[in-house]
Amino acid sequence: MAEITSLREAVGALIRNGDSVAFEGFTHLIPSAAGLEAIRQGKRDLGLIRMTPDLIYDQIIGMGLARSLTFAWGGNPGVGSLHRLREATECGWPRPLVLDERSHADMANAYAAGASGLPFAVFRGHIGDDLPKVNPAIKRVTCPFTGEELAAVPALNPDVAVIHAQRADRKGNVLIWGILGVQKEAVLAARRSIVTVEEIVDELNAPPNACILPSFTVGAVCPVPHGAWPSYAQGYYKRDNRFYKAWDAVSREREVFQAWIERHVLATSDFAEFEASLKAAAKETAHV
Amino acid sequence: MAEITSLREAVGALIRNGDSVAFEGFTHLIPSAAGLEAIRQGKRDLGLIRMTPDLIYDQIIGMGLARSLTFAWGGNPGVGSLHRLREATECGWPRPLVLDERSHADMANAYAAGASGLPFAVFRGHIGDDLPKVNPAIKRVTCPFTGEELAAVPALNPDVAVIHAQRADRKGNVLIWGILGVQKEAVLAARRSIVTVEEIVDELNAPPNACILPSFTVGAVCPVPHGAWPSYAQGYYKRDNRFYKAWDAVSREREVFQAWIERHVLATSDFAEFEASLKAAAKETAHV
Amino acid sequence: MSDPGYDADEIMTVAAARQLKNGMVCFVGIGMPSAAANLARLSHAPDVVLIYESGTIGSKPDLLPLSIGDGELSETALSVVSVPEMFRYWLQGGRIDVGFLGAAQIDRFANINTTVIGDYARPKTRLPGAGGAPEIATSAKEIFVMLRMTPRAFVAQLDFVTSLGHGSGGKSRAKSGARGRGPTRVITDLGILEPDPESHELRLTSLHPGVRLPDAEAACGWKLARAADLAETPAPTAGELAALRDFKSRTAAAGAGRPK
Amino acid sequence: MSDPGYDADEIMTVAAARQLKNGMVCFVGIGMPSAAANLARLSHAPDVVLIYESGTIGSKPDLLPLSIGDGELSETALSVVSVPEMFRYWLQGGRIDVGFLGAAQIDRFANINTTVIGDYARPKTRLPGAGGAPEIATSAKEIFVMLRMTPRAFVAQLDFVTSLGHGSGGKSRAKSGARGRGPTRVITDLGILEPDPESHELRLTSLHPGVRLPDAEAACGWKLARAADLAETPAPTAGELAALRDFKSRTAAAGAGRPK
Repeated sequence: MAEITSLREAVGALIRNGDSVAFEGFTHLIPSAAGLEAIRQGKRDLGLIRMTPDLIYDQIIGMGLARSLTFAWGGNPGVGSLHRLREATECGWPRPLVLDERSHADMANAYAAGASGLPFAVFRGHIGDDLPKVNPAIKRVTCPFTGEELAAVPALNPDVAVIHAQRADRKGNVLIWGILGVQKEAVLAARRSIVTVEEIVDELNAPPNACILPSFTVGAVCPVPHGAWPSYAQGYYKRDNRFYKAWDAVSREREVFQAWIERHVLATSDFAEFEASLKAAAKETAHV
Repeated sequence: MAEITSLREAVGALIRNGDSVAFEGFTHLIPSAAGLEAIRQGKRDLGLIRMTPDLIYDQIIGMGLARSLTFAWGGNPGVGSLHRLREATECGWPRPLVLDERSHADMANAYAAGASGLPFAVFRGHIGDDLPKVNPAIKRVTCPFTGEELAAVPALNPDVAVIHAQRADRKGNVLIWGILGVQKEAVLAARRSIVTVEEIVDELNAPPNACILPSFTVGAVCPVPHGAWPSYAQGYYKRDNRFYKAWDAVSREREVFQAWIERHVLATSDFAEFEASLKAAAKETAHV
Repeated sequence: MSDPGYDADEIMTVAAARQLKNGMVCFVGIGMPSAAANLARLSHAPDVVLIYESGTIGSKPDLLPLSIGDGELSETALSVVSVPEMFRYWLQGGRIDVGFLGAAQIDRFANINTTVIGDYARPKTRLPGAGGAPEIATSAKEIFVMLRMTPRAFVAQLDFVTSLGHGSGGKSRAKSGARGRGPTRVITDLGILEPDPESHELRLTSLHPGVRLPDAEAACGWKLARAADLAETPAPTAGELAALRDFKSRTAAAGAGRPK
Repeated sequence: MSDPGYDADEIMTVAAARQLKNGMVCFVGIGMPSAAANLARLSHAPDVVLIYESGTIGSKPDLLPLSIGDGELSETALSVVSVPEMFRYWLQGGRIDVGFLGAAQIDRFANINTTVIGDYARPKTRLPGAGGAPEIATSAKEIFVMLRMTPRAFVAQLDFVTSLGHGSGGKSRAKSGARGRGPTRVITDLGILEPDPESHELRLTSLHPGVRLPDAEAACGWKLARAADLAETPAPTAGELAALRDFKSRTAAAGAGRPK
């Protein structure tokens, strides 16, 4: 059964230094607040996993808290590069980052295999591309009926999955709707899990066949309104495209980035204070 | 794009003698009207596929229209045997039936593989059971990472999938809710498909993340209200448990069964007439 | 023996229901297990999570379903998933505490047959088949089996192994690659059997009130072993019987029930 | 050359949009392909089915999405499925007529690089990576690629093959096990390239109005072949331009747009 706790407690109890952690989200419902809390608590040597690393991974990597990255597409969608990720891979700063690079099909299948209790995933992929040359985890299996060769990758079973969802009820049953990504699979594949939610409600009022994570599949449920910002939560708030664009300037230089993290993340005690700190900074700029 | 046609036209055009056909449904939404229409049109030498064959397969098999049955559980749930299926397997009457016998996990994975364009499915199954001894289609593959042996079965790709759903819109997009079974997978795995629906509506009004078969994945959509009877359609009508119990007596003797099919199926021209015929018979009985 | 105030099916159902602990995640097989699992939910285990292979998770039916896919299961569920997802993410995913199965035949190592009586190619009796049982039996953390005890059901040699129990006994299940502990309880109308921790042969561990040991021995097709500390099953309480009968009469009144 | 009344990105988008036929099922990659695919939907191909790898099927965005997972895509979709389902049932399932991709580098056989410039272990420039492209490229019935033509993009030798095009030419793709016909069009700001039916080397088949052949040759890192019947791309119509600009200005007004 899921425990309903504060995000601070959940990150403190469930993420350990050295863990493989999947903060999953596919443009929608990115667990930003949880990522920042992991930075705040200085969780380190993390083996990060995510199909589409974006700002929160740029932040964790830029702070030198990650040892490796399993991923398929790392960018600021529609804006450009993730500068901290680039500096880690191009210059090894602040520390070298081991890449375990995949494709979306590959990782989606690997998470599904992990959720399914299978040791590996089979899919028709990695045909003629160079990823198998740089990633020894990508192998091939032969169909015992047709003789066809298919791609095989190990199941993904993170130590911890961290996601954001719209709602949970008081028992800890979680409801997600809209773009679902691989969040359900990530939680079911992981050994431990944290779900931040927009709100806790008496009744989920889920439509038939909705995407639900029953309480018994979840570790901790933490109410963090707005916790997916600057990404969005369908039914609650829209994507803050302005911040995604602004991140480009914040993250481009090491010092600017570090000062930003110091001021807004490390000097604040939770996500509400972080948001207040950003607002205060925006006001200052406007006054100049 | 799906064509919206009568069930008679759809069965006539899309099911061919000798086809492998999956009339799928899992207690809920069993495509009864379509099964009866196939009998009415005398479609023969069918390779029937279904996880849980029930009354409609008892009827098709009892009429000698099936050459084989791929299945996992063949019974009248909560009532007892399917007598026509038993007579075909125990006595070869009215013709021998080749069995391709599986488990639910096996067939569910095989349909999913078929829908996924994979030649085979891998799952952790058939451990210590005798099914692989009587079914050579069940093989084993070795995980290239752990060395573990897992079950492998060929993908299921029926020539035709036939299902019943609650609703379609005028473009032929189909909405299903409640117990979903493997119907979506069966349609996506099949070369051709027929979907009978309770009603055609202007707007599906589907909730987010509902189970939808877009028009471009469906062959024919046929409005047949009540077309899943005696099974049920959530939101429309309940399961007619009385008829399931009554079927036991109808199907027990060859002659009673054949007379029933003659009178109610072969002598009627569509599902509405079939229902009227049953009602008339019930009235007679009541008057005796 | 005087009328105990309940019948053999009732104590079987009550004894089976008691095996489920509150909060357990239970994969409910077709038939009698569904009555027992729901009785547990309606009595001592309100937070048991009932999962049916039709895809319903957390069903709380008010009426006893006739099938594993009744509307009652879907409409009262926390979540309804597709059947492929059920078998992959939920059963194979290792999320099931107890798989609750029925059977036509069982042997001394709790292997189960629901496929055929007689030869597979020319069966004397064709049974419904495997359904979900083979993978339930090898994926859930433990298995409860529920069936009436008769010499035709408790046989020395199965005609067909539909679902693995403890194989040929000893370490054979552990070596098979199956997950979970396999059958830990066989609940019958006469008593309860559990496997010996070493040999994994079923032993009678509890007799229902009023049942004599020779009755059970006579109903078993092999020489039935018994535990040194053979117990008597506590009689159904008034509360248990009331909950069970209430459930069944609601079902009968609705015309939706499973015939006895 | 006089002002034609549109810019190079506009004719590229219009030329790309025209390649999509009404009713086609199109898997839309991130970036410029999304603008072109939506322009097709808003002009000549209202029934084109746009699928985004975030799981949205039949999206009809009123604004140009900044990412492939904007709320606009989900809220206007016929159906939204999980990402594993998208890649299994929809892409790998063989249901996609056209995969529409962008690229950082392309070679003469339309192989694509979006991974690194320079050495993989010590890249000069780390690019975002593969995303969905490798399996889109080998699963869709055909592939359209869209990128601006420069010598840094059109290179004789890719630094990394992220997604298979026609491999080393000739029958190499056919022998690879990849499904579909591979890249059939490369739409650029200068013109359109298509593979030779035999050698599968890209040939310039159409030049946009006002672009001279030497411009295209100079923008290509290999000796660019051209079709015998080299055509001129018809200029964007007033209707096409209006639809595109309307879409972009709606997007800008909403503050949601993709920066140019």
